[in-house]
Amino acid sequence: MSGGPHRLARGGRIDRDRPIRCEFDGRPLAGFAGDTLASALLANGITLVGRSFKYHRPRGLLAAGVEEPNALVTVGDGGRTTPNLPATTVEMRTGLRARRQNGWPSVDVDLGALNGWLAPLLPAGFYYKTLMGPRRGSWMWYEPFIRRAAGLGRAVHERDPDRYDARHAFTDVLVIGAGPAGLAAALAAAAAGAEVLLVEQDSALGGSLLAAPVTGSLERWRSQLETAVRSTPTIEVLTRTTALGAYDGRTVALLERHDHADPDPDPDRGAARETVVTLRARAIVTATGAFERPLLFADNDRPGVMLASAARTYLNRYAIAPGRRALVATCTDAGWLTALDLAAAGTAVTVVEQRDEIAEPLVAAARGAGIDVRTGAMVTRALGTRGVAGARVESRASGRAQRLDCDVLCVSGGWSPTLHLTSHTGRKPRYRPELDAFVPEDWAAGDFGAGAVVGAYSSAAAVESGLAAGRAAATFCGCVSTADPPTAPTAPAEADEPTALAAALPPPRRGRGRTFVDLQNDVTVKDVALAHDEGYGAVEHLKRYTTLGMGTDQGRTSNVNAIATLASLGARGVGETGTTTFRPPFTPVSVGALAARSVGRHFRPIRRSPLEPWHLANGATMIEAGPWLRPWFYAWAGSDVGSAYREEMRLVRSGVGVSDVSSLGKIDVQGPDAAQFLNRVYVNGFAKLAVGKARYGVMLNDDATVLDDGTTARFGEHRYFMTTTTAQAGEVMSWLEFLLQTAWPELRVQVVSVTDAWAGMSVAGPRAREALERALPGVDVSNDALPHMGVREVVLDGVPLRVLRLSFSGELAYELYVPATRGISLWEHLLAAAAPLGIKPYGLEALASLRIEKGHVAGLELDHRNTLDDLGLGKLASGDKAYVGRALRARPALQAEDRWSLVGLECLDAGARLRGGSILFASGDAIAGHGRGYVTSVTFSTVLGKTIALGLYQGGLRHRGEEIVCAFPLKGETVRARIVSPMFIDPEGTRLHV
Amino acid sequence: MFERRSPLAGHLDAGGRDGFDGGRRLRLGEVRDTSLVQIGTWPAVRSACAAAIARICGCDPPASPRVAAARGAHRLYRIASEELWIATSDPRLPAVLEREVGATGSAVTVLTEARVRLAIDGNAARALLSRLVPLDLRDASFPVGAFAQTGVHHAPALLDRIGAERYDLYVLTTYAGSTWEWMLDQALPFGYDLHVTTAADRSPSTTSDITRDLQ
Amino acid sequence: MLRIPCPHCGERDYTEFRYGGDASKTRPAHDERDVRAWHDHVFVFTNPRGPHREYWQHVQGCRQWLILERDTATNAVGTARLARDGTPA
Amino acid sequence: MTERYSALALARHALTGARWPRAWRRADPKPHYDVVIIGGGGHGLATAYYLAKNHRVTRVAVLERAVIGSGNVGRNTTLVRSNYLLDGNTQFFEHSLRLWEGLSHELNFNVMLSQRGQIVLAHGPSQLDVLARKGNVMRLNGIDAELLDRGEVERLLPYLDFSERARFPIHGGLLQRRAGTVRHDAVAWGYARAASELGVDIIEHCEVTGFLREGDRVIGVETSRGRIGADRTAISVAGHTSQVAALAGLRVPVESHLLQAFVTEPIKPFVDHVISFGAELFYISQSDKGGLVFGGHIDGFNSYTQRGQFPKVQTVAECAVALIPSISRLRLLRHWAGIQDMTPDGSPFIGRTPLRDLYLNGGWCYQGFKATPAAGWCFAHTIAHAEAHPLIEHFSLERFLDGNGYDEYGLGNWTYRQ
Repeated sequence: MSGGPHRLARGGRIDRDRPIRCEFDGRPLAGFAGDTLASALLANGITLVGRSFKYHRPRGLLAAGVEEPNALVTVGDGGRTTPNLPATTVEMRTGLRARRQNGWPSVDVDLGALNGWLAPLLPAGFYYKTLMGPRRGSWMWYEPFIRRAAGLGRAVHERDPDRYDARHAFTDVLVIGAGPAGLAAALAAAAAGAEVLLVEQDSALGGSLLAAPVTGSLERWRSQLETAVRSTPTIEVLTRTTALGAYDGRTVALLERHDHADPDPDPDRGAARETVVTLRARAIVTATGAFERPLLFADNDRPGVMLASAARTYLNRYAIAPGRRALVATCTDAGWLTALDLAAAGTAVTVVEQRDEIAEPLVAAARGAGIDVRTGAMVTRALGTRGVAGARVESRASGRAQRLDCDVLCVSGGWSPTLHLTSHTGRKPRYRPELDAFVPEDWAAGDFGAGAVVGAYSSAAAVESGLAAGRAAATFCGCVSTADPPTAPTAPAEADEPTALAAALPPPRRGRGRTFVDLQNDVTVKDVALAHDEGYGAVEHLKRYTTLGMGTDQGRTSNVNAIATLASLGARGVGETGTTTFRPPFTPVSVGALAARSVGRHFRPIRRSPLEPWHLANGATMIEAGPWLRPWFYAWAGSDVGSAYREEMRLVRSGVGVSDVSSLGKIDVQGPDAAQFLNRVYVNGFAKLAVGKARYGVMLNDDATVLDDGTTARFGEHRYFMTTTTAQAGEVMSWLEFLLQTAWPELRVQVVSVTDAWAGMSVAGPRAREALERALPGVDVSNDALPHMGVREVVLDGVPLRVLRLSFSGELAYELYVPATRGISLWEHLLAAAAPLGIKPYGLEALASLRIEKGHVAGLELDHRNTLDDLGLGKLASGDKAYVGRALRARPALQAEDRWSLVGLECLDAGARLRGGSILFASGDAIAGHGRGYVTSVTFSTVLGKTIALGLYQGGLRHRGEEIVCAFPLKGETVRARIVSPMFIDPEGTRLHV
Repeated sequence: MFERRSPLAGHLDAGGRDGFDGGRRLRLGEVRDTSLVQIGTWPAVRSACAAAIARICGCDPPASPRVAAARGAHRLYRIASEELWIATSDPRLPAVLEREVGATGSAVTVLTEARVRLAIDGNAARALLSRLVPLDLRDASFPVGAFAQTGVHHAPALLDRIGAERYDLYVLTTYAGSTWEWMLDQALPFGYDLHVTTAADRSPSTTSDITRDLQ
Repeated sequence: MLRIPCPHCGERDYTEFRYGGDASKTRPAHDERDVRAWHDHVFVFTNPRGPHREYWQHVQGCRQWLILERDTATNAVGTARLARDGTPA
Repeated sequence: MTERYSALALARHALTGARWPRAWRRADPKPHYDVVIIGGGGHGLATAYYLAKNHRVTRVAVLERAVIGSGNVGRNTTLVRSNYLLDGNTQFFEHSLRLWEGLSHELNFNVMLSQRGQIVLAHGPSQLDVLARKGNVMRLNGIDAELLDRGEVERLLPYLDFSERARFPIHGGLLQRRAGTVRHDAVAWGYARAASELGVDIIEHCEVTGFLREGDRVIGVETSRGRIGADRTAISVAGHTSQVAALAGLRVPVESHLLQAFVTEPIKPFVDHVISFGAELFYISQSDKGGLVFGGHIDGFNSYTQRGQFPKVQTVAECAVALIPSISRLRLLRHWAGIQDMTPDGSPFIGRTPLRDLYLNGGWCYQGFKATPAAGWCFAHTIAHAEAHPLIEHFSLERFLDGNGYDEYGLGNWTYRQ
């Protein structure tokens, strides 16, 4: 089996013993292991690989690597559909299914090509000048057409079944790129005693050397280098691994691809498709090489126009004759190397060389190989439409033009060092005329460059710079070389390729045909000229106005040609014109790989109460509360929250219920100065809190808004137990530590979060004491022994138990705290012991409703906008004790009489629905604007038999008794309500003291 | 009346799983008999505190913030300049420390119930951990005996390398279930067995030489 | 990746820390009542483009608040010290 | 003389091959202007345009250090909306949205306002109450808003994660149909072209190095291209507000932070709305070119580097997949960062300064782009009348001193947590 009609009988790096069949556009496609989809297509004579973005012109393969702008395909089906993959980066493998995109009805017959005829009407940025009329908003009519026409491939809305992993890594020296420079750098760094990580995006090591004939001495040298690297234990080699981006702290994000063997890895067996590695290196050697640039001439986008280096790669690496009759248009020696290899493979070759003077040996070799050499000449136009059939060649001296036939037109316009990674970290590159290229500048400490990226183009020079960079990197890591000075296998004479080049000549301004600068986005020289005429001449403007360089190839083959074109139009040279900033990632990366395992239920961790297993086993419906899952309501009380919470409320008001309060923040505060510390952070006094007592307290931020509230109990001379709200637990903890460590380091206080140490449960209701007496015989919980706000520490069966007589619900209530792992056992014991009293669990909805009846602030009342006074708690901060937030609390606007402050609301329209988020108006106000306040929390009061709410209202309780309007225009509702005290039940607190 | 129930009860019954190469390169478990105490002190009482600890635990509080000190059933960690953790398999120790060290005027907080101690063993242990924590786990920077406080999937944790391929990971009790599921998901490619183990089984290796290296 | 040299735990990813803002300002005395003093402390910043002294807490590590020297123009990280040891001169 | 844009004009140029004129004049600094505006971003150019258009102040110069539109107007996620809660914000951003609605015609430059609708999601009952309050306020101010329950969200956006796997189940959302996106670069260019047409000098590569003072009065600026006198000087350099204000000896309640933005490869229409996640700060839309555009939370520490931290990239990707699982397969093409003024209450400063004849517009936090037309409109009025426009009175520099902080989202007094 041949693996395609254009496949040469021998040679190449493909494994002819492993033929591979895949599916392309629904038809079988034959190739070998080691092929890319692109090489397989070329081997099978499929040269029309895509349609261009805007004009839908037929396009072929320009390149053989990641810089390919044309050959974008869609791979896979269903949830695995992946659009826009360059065929040059897709490895051949069994089971691969790929198809061309952006053509309708097909890429071969594409009606979109009609755009070509309209081209004069659609210059760069045409949409800024039209599609505005006839009236305002007309764009909404045009946009759908534009959107459908734009976009490359089509994505699906099915869930991606694949698994992606992420890991962290550390190394001494990271070497990016395994060309001659990178291989040498790795060897040198390792020899100097450094641990080395060598990453290469390709499947093989060698970089540019992989394009050399497999029979030549260059290949023997390459394999020596590879062997040396592979056999060095301190060098870790990662192939099929792309350095996506360079970040601060010499951190580089890597992407490992695992799907080269199996396109459908099995996620259920832990097989990942890709892995993102966050690598921190002590030193980095960037050896990323350079990309070849095409030449600018009319119709330079025809299928068959190919980078000379790509042609050489297809020929030598994949054993494919890219054509029968090749024309090599060049201004660099590199073009000649391709010409020689093509000739050696039996292709008829003509070299069209822009320069007049060429190194004699090259010319001699070419003539010797029977190559037709035309120096001082240039291609001005490619001929043929669906494939190149020839070229118009013009003598620079005489201007005489003639047609030369060819079926492949290789172009070599110079090199662009791959400086993406260095510019990620903010290095501005400098233009070097002798190289006609932008080269990275001002390397930071620990950053080194080697090879073509710093202008060392020949393999021998690359190795030299690699050795130097590797050594320097190791030294930077503090490695002192014990071994002999590092060496690499000596390069063959052949390695010292001639690398002379001249700046490619600017494109002709006149003449037929379109000259493309950016093939993927269909940006022509005319477009660049237009942008320049209109004042969008700065590179950043050019990019944004013409979309040049903004394609999926990020303008790898167009960037410098565009700048040169710009320079040829204006006064400024290429250097002054400057280049745009490259942004990460170097090549596109799947969003799934970046998300890795943090998907689905693992998006964020779940914080679980020690009692959760019981809740789940006993009919609780859970609800998210920040990171926590908390019982919302229980099945015993009803099947939906609306009915269940009322049952649970009735139970607590009439009998006894128990609820899980384990998620409350708990902080152990100890130390000789603990009392003084608490006295500073709480607005109210804590200096005189007696042992065995608890006190409600409020903390402010420095700007006097309320940070949090909670109770703190004193269990010993220097020992306090602070509770915070669930939501603010972390904030409060960090805030206390901040004050202790930055503001008051002299205070001897230790704060430790013990939120996780204790399971907490609140036993509430008129029969709460009976429940405890039954459950905890021998613990005196009588009103005398344990009055309201009294606390006890007891030990039962060797287990510490904290009993705090606190009430959130307004009923007689106790909070019990028991070591977390004993929580369920106490909870179950409580329910069993107090069963005769009808005790049952109640959930978050009832908890929140009970506190509304009692007028306790929480949740939406405690955002960072409200002050102590807004919440009706101003009296807590009596006396002139200093506390955090005191000074800024005095600001006039915070003391204004008409601030929105806490009120209770009673719904006056029976049966009407009063909703949270309603806007409040005085009766008689026009129902418009921002009103005088809003509703924060609503519930149905089982005690009062009506809907009640808490809210903030302009002037607050000074309007007690007034009837107001609650507007909810989103549902077209208005409800009448009366302003009352937020303490709907038992304002005197008699129930608390029974 | 109060029997204990680990937050991971049930999680370990699932049994192990094979990795995609068919093997099981990890042994993951929970250590259920560890007591944990945090001690905080102040300059004035620092030495009295240290003396009490030395008397009770049989070894001086470690000065190094990177290396645990081990003595018999106890492991001591310098978790902050004035703060220590003492992990032990001796259930009586917390009460003793509270009484004796508390008497020096230092702060003693029992955290036994606030942390769950996980055991991560096997030749893929480091590979697994490289997916869980952003730490340099190479021998040179994290040798046997080293420990580090860090984060696992948004929650704080303390990692202790007790052997070449053996690690302890202390995680917050309320995050334990979630962290455990997260860890098993990351461990899937390597394959794992599950077990409930004891502090005795986590017998510490000597750390003196490493201590010298790192200090 | 910003790497912060925690004086206690060693160099770590910034993701283990919690940012605490400008550390160059001295907090007014606890019993200071002057609104302007607190206003400037809480609300006004030099916000330099260059060397910056800032608070970070190693929340996933030793929980210590640090004062870090960092250049906001380059993100180059300098030295860090424990805040409890006071601000460097 | 600028040439009017139209399909006809395009056709004429196509046939005759005539060259298009510059969109805005190249101008050299004159010795003195009525108003000098520092900063050739969206806000500065809009201010210049409205000074000339609404107030007949045409001796105006816009000084830009680099090239116009090279700051945040070209780096943002292109969102425009007016779903604001607080009295003052609501009216200001609605005024802005109404100006957006007429902008292409006003400027004869297609800024491609796409009112595709924005949905803000709620993942729990109380979160939905917060959105309801905002939606009610919008309706009470004549702004469109619709409250959606889970089912209505699912009908509108069936591709969100409504499965059992969702960590934070979708509970409902708030929809503003008039919200959408704008082609951001076009805003700078369109204002520049229209302002230039009205006589405004747009001076690029002109960096301000100091202020000319006469006692407590500012009378012009020192620049890299010489002294330029001005009756009134306006700072509009969000991202570098502190640096420029410092040249005038002012310290302001601003810290500079990095906000990253992200775009995927272009694909055919995939997301037809602007969608905001409720569990964390994350939003997504699709550009007309086909790329999905993501935005998230600031990196969280002062920086001017214009490059983001990698963990933030991962966080944003996690949010994207949590919201729309099928995004997993799409490929991120580019991510970049802009320098953003952050203030202690998340609201901007726009108006007068302690120095006479010096005006300041900055501190826009996440809201600079959507505010562009109204900010220019009101700032121009303020400069022209030496008195704050009613819509921006509450955005004063001194507001914290008397306690009039303006915390739209209730996040507290930390620039880096807004």
